[in-house]
Amino acid sequence: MTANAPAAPVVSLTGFSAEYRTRLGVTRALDGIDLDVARGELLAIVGESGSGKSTVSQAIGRMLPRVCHVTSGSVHVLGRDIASLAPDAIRALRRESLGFIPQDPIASLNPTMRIRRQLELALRPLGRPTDLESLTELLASVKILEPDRVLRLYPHEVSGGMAQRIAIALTMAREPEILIADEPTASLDAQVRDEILTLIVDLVQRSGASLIWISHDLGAVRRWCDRIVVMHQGRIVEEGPAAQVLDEPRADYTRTLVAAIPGRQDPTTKEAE
Amino acid sequence: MMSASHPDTDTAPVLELREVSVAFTSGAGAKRRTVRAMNAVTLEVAPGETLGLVGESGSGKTTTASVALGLKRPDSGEVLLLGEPFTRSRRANAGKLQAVLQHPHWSLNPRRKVGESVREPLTVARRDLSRSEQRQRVTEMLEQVGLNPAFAERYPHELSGGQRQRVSVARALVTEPRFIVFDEAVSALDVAVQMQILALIRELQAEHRFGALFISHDLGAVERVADRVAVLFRGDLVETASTEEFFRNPQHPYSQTLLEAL
Amino acid sequence: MTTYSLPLSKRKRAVKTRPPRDALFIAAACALGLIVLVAVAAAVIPFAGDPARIVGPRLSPPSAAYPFGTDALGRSVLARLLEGTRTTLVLSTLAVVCTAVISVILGLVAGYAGGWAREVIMRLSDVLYSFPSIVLAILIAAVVGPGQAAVLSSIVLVTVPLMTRMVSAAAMSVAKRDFVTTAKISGVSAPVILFRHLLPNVSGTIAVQGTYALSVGILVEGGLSFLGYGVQPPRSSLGLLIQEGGSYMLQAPWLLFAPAAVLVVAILSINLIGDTMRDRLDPRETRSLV
Amino acid sequence: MMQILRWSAGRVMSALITLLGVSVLIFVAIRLMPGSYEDIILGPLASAEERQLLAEAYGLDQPIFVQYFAWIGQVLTGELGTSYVTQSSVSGEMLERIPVTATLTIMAMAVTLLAGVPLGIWTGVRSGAKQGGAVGRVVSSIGISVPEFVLGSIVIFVFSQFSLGLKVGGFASIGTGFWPTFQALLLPALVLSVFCVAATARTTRDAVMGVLVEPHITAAVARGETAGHIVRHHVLRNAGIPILTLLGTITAYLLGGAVIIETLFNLPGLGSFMVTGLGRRDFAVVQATVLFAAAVFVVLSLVLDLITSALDPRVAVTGKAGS
Repeated sequence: MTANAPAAPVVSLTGFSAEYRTRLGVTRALDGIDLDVARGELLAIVGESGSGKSTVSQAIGRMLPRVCHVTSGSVHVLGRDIASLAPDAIRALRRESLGFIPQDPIASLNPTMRIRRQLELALRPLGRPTDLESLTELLASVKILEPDRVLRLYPHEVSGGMAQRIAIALTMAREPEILIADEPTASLDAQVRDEILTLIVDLVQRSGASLIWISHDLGAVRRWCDRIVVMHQGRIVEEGPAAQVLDEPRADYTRTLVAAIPGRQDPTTKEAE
Repeated sequence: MMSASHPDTDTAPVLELREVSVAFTSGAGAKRRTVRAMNAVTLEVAPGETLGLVGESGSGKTTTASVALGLKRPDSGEVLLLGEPFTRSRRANAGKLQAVLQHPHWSLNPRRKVGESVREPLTVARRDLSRSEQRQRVTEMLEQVGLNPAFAERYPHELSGGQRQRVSVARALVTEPRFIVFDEAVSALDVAVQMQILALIRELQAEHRFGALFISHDLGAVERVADRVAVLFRGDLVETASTEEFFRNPQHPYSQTLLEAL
Repeated sequence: MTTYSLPLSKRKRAVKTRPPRDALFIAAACALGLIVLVAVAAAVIPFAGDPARIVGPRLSPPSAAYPFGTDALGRSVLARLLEGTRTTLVLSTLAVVCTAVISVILGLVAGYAGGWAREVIMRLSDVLYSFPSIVLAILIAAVVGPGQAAVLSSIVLVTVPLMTRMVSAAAMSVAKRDFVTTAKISGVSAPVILFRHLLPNVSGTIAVQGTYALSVGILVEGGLSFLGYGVQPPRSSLGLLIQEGGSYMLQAPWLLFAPAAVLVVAILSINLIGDTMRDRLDPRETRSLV
Repeated sequence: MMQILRWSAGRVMSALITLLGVSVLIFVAIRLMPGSYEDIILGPLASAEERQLLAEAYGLDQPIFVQYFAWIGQVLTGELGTSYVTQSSVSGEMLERIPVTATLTIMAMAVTLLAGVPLGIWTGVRSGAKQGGAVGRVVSSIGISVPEFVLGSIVIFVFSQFSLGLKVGGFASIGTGFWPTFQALLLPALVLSVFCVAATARTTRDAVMGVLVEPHITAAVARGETAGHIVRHHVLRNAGIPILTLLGTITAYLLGGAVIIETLFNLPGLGSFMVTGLGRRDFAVVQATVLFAAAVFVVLSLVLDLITSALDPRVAVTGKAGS
């Protein structure tokens, strides 16, 4: 899928480091990250909690929390250094080019407002049609069964899977060039997980956008992604095509990660693709 | 009422749940929903055996844990610890059962030294021991869980997550209980540290012969530490099998989806 | 500022939080410290003279002889101000200590026991909370009769409801922690759990709420004494001095401004100290949209 | 819909219980007040028979809870007893005075809402910014550190010293038309509102800061929505609930403050009536005014509670207002 001529990467972090300065002390979150994401690529960033993978995803949209300070390096999105962008420019970038899929879908919706009202508020500034008919069609595009009923509900009245579909519909309606999904299925049940993942990948491939998928679920990542980046305590310890990284892990840390998947006899045996 | 099938006391089940049901009601009026956390769950834990209990969030794992620990009285069914039903006062069972819970950050009282936390169960169950004898047992336990006894003088915030869980295991074992519940005991730890703690639990069980109920959503951890596996799905016990049998070919469709999802 | 790499799991955090270095906190602490020090020192060595003695002509303005001028009876305003400040501080502090003891016991029981115990305690605090503070103080003054006892009991009954609620909420969240559950399983008795596990972990909330209660105490003393039902002459307190100042303010404004300034500075510094302690206790993430 | 009715019925019940508790507390307080009424009315030298006669007249010889229910019966029928000093009916006197206190508190409440809430939102939205630190904290604390009796005294001093137009003291009764009343109450209302504006701004700021860090705001920011859009549609609505609950406490401040302000500016309101009642140990007056103030607070808190539950859809399911 990736174009053979090395097209300019849509996202590139060079020597990027950041640390959390709180009253409890200084904790280094990222330590010299170099990462490029090509257009249309499905990239997965795996690692345990605290490895800094979420900080990378926040850095791309310049959404780092206040206590997190960038100490070195830069982040370029679509060729522009986002640190130098004025507030309006970064807002425009988020609005037109970036898309975020939340980890906790229900919490990402305004609890005091019905779904329909929230969709109208989010889509109207983009000039998208917000009449009942197009909203129903939008929800149908993410396989929500009775869209007109769902539109009338409040966020706490919909299931996790349903809320995630709404969030995906909301994000993809803006046709982002780069989609960042930070553990999109972490708060969902097993059966619903696969449906959501297939939906995300299908929509991403159809729109030609790049996907940056943060996860700690190696099994799912293996099935959908082109390339995998393994992170441990703020550093990238390994990077490469999905099959190669999971079957012949070079870094020790990756080996322990892979070994932790139950039911795998020996990580080095070749799995039928 | 001794169960007939285990006449010999030392193989009598440490914990027995017979047809235990628990339901929670949330909301009220038109939107009143009763959630059946446990419906007619029956399971046993034999001495020296670890029963792995797996299930997703909302499957009733945590309710089962609090019922097994005597913290929650079931709506119906019987709960027997060492053949006796739970009495109102927890002092009676003090020392016979213990727990290692999920959050290493909150497993120890941040304002008390680690040694004092480990010694606390002894002050209830083993009043016969003098203070220095109790301290001596604490030192032994810390060594058994692979910690330097000098840690007794430290505060929990000076320890890592893994070390704090080791202290929890030490506290759980200090009164030589016959039954321990591990409720998501390693889920919050890094993979490498998880492996060490799971190995530690296996070792200590071989030596102390306590019965254990290991509750987790992580099949990998259960595979490493459980002798038998029981699967909970929305309050129903859908399958119970030996670990090796369970991972080779799960019977129940839900168990299959769980294993496939890996 | 040296930054050092610390793996996340071994995050170092001192339990005994160091006093914050921010300027506002230090300024407030110094101001309050100065007021307390001077007021207490005046009791030991009456450098400002005896508050009850007539020292000079009535209502004479501040001058070298009478640093803060004299009051309607010719007494030194500085001496009376020091005595008044001392009375107000002593009364408020004493009341807050009583409030703390009552609120901690009720709050811990309500937070840990839950069920009907919690319901009764919360209902009682609702009843007291329904009275605007000065109205409750007036009711108590009617029962107990004007004087220091009225001030003391008013402050306690005004501050107990809120502090009990805060302690109960904090106790409830600590009671859910794993180490409390494990203590329960080990058969540890409820009172031991309350005072060995809950109390030390709720002490931060108690300190913050105690500070806020102190500033409310000074307000209640001021209000009640201003209305004439708190501290009675010849004793003096900030509220009483402000009231006296008010009635002579046209001829002698310094009678009003001296006690008013001390009262406002005291309450302001106590509130600032309370805010800083609250922010240190649970540092909240903040975001600015601008 | 059924759920909201059930939930609000619960709220009404707890408000009634609180009111009952308030009435018991006041009744007991009255009975504990030193010196029985006989001494006050008949003077300490009155003979035993006179005391006995009076006791029967006021029904003071029955068992305590009979007196309580008699008292409650009177209160509910609006008959708040007769003033022991002026022998005139307390409720009549109160009816005359309620408009004064009501106007004063409503004017102060208007200023509080118009100034306090926007100030709170403005500082809340900018809370994180660099200069938000020391300046914001001092300003937000000064307002609540200057009590009404201090500010009132100083304002009276300043206005009487330099006569800036607004006349101080003396009071054209309500009857003489709107403008003189407004002018007479403007200054006291402003003084009364300073404390409440500061308290409202402080709580609104906390509420707004609390909402700003919620995940749905993060999602909105990630969608690149403008600050104005986020505040207008998302922050105000979610912060509205804590602000509304705050209005109950603010009313308590206002009622309390009114007592001080009316005494200071000698306005013939309920507050000054209560203070003079206490001074003359006229316990029927103290009893009635205190009960009235507490009842207003409990009823208003209940109304606000119901409004917030209507605004917050989560209440319909979880049975408690989303924090």
